[in-house]
Amino acid sequence: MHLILFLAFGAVCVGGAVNLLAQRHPINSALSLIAVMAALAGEYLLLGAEFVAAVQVIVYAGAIMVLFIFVIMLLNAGEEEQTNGSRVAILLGVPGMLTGSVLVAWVVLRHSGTEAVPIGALPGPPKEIAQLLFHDFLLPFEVTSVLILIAIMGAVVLASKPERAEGKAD
Amino acid sequence: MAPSYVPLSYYLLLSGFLFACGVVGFLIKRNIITIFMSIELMLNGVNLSFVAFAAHWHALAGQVFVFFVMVVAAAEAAVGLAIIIAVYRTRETLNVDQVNLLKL
Amino acid sequence: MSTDSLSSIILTLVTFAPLAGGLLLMLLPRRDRDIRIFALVISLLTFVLSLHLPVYFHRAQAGFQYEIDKPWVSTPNIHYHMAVDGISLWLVVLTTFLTPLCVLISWKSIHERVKEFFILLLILETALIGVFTSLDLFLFYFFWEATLIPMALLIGIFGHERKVYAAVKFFMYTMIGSVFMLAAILWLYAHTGSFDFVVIREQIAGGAVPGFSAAAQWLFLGFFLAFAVKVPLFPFHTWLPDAHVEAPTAGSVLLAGVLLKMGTYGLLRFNLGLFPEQSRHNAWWVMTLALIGIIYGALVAMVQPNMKKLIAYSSVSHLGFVVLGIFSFTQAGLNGAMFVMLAHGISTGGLFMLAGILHERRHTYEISEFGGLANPMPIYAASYLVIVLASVGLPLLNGFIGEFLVLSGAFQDKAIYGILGATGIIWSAVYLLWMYQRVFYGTITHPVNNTLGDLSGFEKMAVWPCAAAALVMGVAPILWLGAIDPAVHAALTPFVQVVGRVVGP
Amino acid sequence: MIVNWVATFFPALVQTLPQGADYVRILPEIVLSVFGMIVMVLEPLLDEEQSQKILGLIALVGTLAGLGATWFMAQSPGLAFWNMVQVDEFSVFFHVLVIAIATVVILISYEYMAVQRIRAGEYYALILFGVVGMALMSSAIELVLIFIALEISSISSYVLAGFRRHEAASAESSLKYFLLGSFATAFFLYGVALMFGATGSTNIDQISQTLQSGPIPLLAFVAVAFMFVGLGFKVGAAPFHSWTPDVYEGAPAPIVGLMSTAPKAAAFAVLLRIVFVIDVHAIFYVIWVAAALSMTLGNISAFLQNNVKRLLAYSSIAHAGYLLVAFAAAPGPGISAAMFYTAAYAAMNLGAFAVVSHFANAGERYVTLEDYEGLGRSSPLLAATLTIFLLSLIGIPMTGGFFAKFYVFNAAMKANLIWLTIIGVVNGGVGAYYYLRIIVRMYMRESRKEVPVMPVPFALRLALVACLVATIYLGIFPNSTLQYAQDSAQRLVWQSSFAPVSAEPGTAGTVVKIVKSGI
Amino acid sequence: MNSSLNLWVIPILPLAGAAINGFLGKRSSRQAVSTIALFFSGAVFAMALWVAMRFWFSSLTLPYHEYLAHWIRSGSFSADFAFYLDQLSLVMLLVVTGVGFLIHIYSVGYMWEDPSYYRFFSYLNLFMFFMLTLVLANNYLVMFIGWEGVGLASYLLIGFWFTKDSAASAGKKAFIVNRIGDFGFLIALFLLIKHFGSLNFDQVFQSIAPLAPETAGTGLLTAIGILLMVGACGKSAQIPLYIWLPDAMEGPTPVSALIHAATMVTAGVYMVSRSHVIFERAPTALTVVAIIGTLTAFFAATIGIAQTDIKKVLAYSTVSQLGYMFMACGAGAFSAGIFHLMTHAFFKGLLFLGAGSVIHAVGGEQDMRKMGGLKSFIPWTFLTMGIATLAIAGIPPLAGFWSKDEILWRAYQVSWVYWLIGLITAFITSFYMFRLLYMTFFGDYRGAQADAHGSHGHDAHGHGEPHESPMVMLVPLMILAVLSLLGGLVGIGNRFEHFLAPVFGSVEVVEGASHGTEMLLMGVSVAVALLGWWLAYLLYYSRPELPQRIADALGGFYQTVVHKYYVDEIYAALFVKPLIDGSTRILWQDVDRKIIDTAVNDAGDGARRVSDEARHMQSGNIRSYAAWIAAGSAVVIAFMVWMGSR
Repeated sequence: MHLILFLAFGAVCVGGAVNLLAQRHPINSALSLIAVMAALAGEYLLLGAEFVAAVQVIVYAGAIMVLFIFVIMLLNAGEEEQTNGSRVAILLGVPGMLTGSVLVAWVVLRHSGTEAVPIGALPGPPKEIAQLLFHDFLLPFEVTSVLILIAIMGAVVLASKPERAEGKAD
Repeated sequence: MAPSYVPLSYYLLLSGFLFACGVVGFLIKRNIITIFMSIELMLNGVNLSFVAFAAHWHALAGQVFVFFVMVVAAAEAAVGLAIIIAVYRTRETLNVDQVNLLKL
Repeated sequence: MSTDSLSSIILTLVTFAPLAGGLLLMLLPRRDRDIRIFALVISLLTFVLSLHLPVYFHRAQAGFQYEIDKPWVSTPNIHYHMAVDGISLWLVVLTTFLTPLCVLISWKSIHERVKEFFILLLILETALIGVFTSLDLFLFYFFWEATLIPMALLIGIFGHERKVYAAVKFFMYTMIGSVFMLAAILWLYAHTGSFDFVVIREQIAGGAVPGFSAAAQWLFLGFFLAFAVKVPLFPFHTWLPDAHVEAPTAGSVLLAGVLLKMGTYGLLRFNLGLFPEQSRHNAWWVMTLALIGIIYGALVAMVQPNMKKLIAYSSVSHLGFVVLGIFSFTQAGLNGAMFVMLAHGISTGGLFMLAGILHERRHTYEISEFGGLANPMPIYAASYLVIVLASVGLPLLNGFIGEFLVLSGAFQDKAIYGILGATGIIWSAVYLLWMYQRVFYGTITHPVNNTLGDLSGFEKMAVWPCAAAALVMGVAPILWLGAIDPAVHAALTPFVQVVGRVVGP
Repeated sequence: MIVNWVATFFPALVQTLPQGADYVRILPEIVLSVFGMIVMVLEPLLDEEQSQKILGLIALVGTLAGLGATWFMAQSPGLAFWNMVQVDEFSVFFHVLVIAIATVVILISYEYMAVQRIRAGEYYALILFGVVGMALMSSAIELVLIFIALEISSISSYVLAGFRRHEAASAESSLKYFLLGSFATAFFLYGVALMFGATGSTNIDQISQTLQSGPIPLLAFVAVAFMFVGLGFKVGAAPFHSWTPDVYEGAPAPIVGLMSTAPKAAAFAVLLRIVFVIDVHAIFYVIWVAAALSMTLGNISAFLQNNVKRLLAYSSIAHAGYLLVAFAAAPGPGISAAMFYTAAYAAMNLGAFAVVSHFANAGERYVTLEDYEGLGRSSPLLAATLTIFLLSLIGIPMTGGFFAKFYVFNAAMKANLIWLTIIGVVNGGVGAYYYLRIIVRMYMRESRKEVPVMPVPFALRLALVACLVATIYLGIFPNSTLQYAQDSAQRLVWQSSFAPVSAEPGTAGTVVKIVKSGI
Repeated sequence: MNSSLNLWVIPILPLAGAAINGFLGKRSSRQAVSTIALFFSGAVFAMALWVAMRFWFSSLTLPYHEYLAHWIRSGSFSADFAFYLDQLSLVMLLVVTGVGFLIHIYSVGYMWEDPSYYRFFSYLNLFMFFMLTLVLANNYLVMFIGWEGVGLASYLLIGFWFTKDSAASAGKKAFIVNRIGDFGFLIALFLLIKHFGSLNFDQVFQSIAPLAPETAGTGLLTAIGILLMVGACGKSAQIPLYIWLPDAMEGPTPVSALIHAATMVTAGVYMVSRSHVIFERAPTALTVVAIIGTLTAFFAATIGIAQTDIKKVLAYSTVSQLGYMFMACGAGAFSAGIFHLMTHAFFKGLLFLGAGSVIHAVGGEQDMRKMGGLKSFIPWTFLTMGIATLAIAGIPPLAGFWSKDEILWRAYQVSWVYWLIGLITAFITSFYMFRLLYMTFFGDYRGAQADAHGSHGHDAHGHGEPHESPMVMLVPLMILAVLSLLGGLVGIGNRFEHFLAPVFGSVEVVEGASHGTEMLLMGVSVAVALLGWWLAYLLYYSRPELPQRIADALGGFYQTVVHKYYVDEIYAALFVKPLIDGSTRILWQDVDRKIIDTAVNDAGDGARRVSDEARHMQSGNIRSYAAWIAAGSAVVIAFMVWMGSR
């Protein structure tokens, strides 16, 4: 049962990821990314991480991807042009990436094998997560606020229209 | 819920695949926004690993890590998209191959 | 202050007096005259201070004197360790002797950025003295590298047409050469735990350095390369003509007079001192290179149309003598090598000054531009002749003593070295006298040369001490050899296996 | 105090609330964040003219307060926030370094802001917040926190790089930095995930203990590889260096000064912890190669560079290479050499960028070598200052750069990395060429273009003097700094829960042997 | 026991003169300059005479050593300023100071008009200093000071009229050729140091004296001897290094007389004689000396036949006469060599001074074809030169007869070949010397009435017709003429040989049987000399048209002789040109510039090219950068996996 669900969600994930690469219009890519994320949420559920799954859908698929689509719309991004700016990317990057992934896959398989080991009781009740988040990981949690502050400021600075303060440098 | 009978390595392979797709996307896509999406794909792949390992080790830290990754991803998205807008304003293009003023 | 307490800090004083002067000079307002006078005073003061060294030097004593040894950096174990022996003593004095002359010769010829010029000159002096006085390998390297910048700037800022090319070439060549020495120094430190020359030497001699036998050849080469570039030994010499031709007169004087000696001094002090075994093994090809340098340098000098280039190539030839003497491992050879260093410093320094004087008047070094100058400039011609003869190696002038001893030493080592080397005395006569003839004899071919003025007061003050020194060194070399001889003898003690050679003549 | 008071009355809370000491141990971060927020809040309240000066002053006060806070922090070493951060000499060293860099950068920016007409509020706030991240990186011992701190410093850098956003170059620089930075972060993160998978922990100490207890799982090797890729990117080591020149060229000059020093130093701090605490020996070979490659590639590429900023970018790659040489060397002298190097490099590079940013003028128009021609004559003091920094970068005696290089190569030689040392010293020799080109242009060429020379304002003067003093101080009296670095290195190695290093050939020796046998 | 002679004063005196004139002469009057010069050269002559007197009256025993000061000390080797006087050096001392003083006097008149009057006397005194150092040296190295120093003085004096290119070149040539000889000398010294540890005459000779003569061909002493001979060849203008001496005639005539005839050029002979201990034990070296001497004597004499420049004739004659001296040395008759050295100093000095007087008389003309019939214009010069010619031709009882005959006799004892060649040379000598005499003084005056050679300054008081020189020039001529007449008499009955016996060893007892032979040979040589005279009379006095016909008949051979066998040209083609061209083209242009420097610059360019390539990695494209990262990480991962799974 789990395996079937895993495979189903996994198929969506793989399909979505490949589709993201295959699609030439960014909107389509974004939509396939949303599919991937949704499917991943399913995988999280399978792994017993309900809370993560929920956040995945809300924050990731919801908020972040909406932002993406918003920007795509804002910039009125059209279809991708097939320029060849980088031969290196194809000649060096992709083979490199393939070798890397094959190696990692091999390591992963060697590390955990393919036996269907039950991976344990689901450890993800929100309460325990909260305990962790607000106690053990209190500092990172608080520091995140600085991160978000920076992000906000950055977004404001970079995306605001350049008419206000600086004017034209002459 | 009942214990999972899916091997850990399947999750890890899926996670690796997503990560690899992200890398490939970065390498072959021309649209900056799509490239950025590829990065998100990579992060998602990593997240899957975290959750899988968390389940494997019975350690919630992995799941907590995912939250932080999501926050970071959100922050990155905000800043990144702002940067993309800024680039679009100055260069009138989203094709990454044409953003190459600075070179050599 | 009593002489004893002065003796204990004299090296520090001598070394850093010019630097202090240079720093003070920075604060002085840009009034060229004041700056010149100040620089002269500082350099003279340094010279007077440095005279303390030979005056109170215990000549019969071979070891290091005026020693200061204070920890500077604890880890790595760097000491402020300075001392001189009969070998370095004279090189220090040579430096302090030449610098005031450099100031004098630059009195009129440098009229732009005067302040910078003299600051650089004084900094250079400190670095040069430091090279000769430091006994800590780190300190040595420190000063060694420190000479590069002021010299490169002197060439690059105050030089002639292709100054940038020359400055960069000089800098890069010596820089790259010296990094191998750095690697060797680091190896020694890693395996001995000390930068102290004396300590390392003892450890090596005592066989207490692990892995030394395997690395020794490389270490030898590491040091050798840095020094060979500096000497410069054939085929590492091509930076020299360029650097000399483009350098301002004072730069050339110090470059030929002192900087090149850093290389030979290093060979003598470090290659021979630390790696006697390897020095002996490698002597044959080093001496071959030296011989090539002697003959090749002379032949190429002979056909140079440019006076400064000619003198530069003659330096290649002369320094070949030094290396030949050093690697003969004979008392005479080493004494001679030391003496050639000093003599070459004086006479080639003088030649460069004289060339510079001519350049100031005619803005060219091309020999063909001159001819018949002995008539309008008799004093200049006479001074030039004295220096030329010193360089040619006429007995009773300084060049002869060193060359004779070197060749005698080389001959004792292997007859063929002495014989081939001795051809150098023919070549030097050929190229220098030919040049002298073309510049001073015959009728005047360029009318402008008729109007050239003879030596001015400052120029006399700069050139004549050189001529006088050349004469004194030729007549009374014993004043120098008295201190050199025991030091050289001590330097040769590791080679004591060949007893006959060492204690013999 | 308050905490104590709370503890008396609500004993149950003691367990859950952080102790007072915990706050002291992140005091600099707190102070900097507070000042960052003050700047941020004040910005809309002030008009353009005032804001630049006042906010700059506040930011300056903030960094100085941060330095003061560091002093307090240094007084109470130890763990805080449930093994999240650790205050020891090591982290104090980098705190001081990073905050001092920020101070100088703010001083440099003072003039730059006015000339470039950049909005001051966000700028200073971002610097302060970024410094929080960098400071945290050096004291964090938990991968989660390291990751967050890394992101803070990165994201603020991305934004700062794009601050001249009406300039296409600046936006592009920002974009490149951002995309590649995120890309590399993903690698780092994947490495963290794999490390978590291999050990079940994200705490560095725990990871190291787990790894020590048995044979190191293959997964950990891969994890370290991924983490190295991420950090290698941040420090600009070859082959992950490609972003540096482009980003440095486009970003505002003072920010380049910041980027090339502070986040790098912090990333090096993280790398030091990861390399030496999570001790997976094989990474030393990788570092060996990366070091050699960085030095060579950085130096070679810089040869023909005509843009000074870009030239300095390549130089920073080369310097990352020298630093990695120290990493490849044994822990003992290697760590302290690396720490000394970061400090010296910060002083001289920041100084160089201070001059560059002053000289660049409005819109950064004057950044090519041609513009520097004749600078020695038109502006002798500035040229002399730049010359000293460049000489230090070359590694000429009497400057910090000399001792930095010297220590690094000394460490390498101690670890018997003879070939790496030779590659290093040769690079040091060859690399002199391009710095020399600048000096040559300044002093040995006459100006061909009309390049305005502005008077040097007080703040910049202060910054230059600070850098100059630091550079020369490190060049003549390296002892105290090095001694401090050595102590902290000792501590770092001691606390890493395996046998003491310098006494026992166990760790250092084996590393050395492995590395030596392979190379 | 000798009281100190203060020999060091002897060289120092002329040095003082040189210094005073050199530094102050420019601002002094000619009178002051001449006073100084004459005072110092006179004083030194007086002192030499005083020393000789003391020896004569037995208040001085020879050899005499005097130590002055340290010079070079290196390890156990030392060479100090120390002086040595024995009969040999005493003879040299007297000759050098005596002839030197006379020539100083002569020069006052000869150089009076020269603008650089002071410089001339400064140089001349300097020469005296070095020559006396050479003569009085106690060791080879101090001798070498003098040896090189006279070379310097010669260089300066030959190039005295330096505005003339030929003079400057000749000076340089003299110095360089001398240096080539010195090269051999130096090597010999190195051998001495290496094997005997010293250069002191006493020590060296004491070590060598016990050694047996070496068998032919090999051996240390042979090598030393031959190398010393190389040095002597340079200084004393022997084959193959004689080429500088004829050119040296570019110098003022008193210089030719003093340096290039009477004193300096004989230094080689002196040195070889001084080293007789070595040569006596190295028969091969001795043979080499003899062969070189004989060949040079003959060879130079043949060139002398065809020369038309009066000084060139004398120059080749000098070379030839020096050959005689070496022939003597080679035959082991060192005292004969020295005897000839002395007499030659008299008559050749006289000849040169006479030639100078002639040149002076005809306003600087040196070509004999433009002279003739001068005996009535300058009778004193004619008279004195005539005596000298008789002396050099070997007409008894003049000086040359005795010394030359001694040499020929001693040569005959070694081998008749030497004797024969020597005899033929004597004939040629007699011929060209009388040729010179006839061409110059007999017949009609062929010179221009007013001459254009105003460049030398010594003829400024324009010439109506040839005129006699002033007394200041004639007196030295007369004194030398007297010496040429009578100087040979000291050799009668081997008295000269006996005088030098303490140096060279006792005179061999001459067997009675050979006494007749000696007389016979003497007669032959006198006959030959007269024959030469007759031939010269025939060709250049009674039948003056004959020489041209003979020259035409001989054609190419005559041309070869006129052009001195093209030796200069051959040297130029063989050595000078290849050396200069080779150095320019191969060493400098090819090796230095094209190979070494290009390699250096190419390394730099190569680095720049590589840099350019490396820069192109930096394409500006983000995807490429990502590719680098990806590929790099793949490598890192692969490596780590490999390491981990090992």
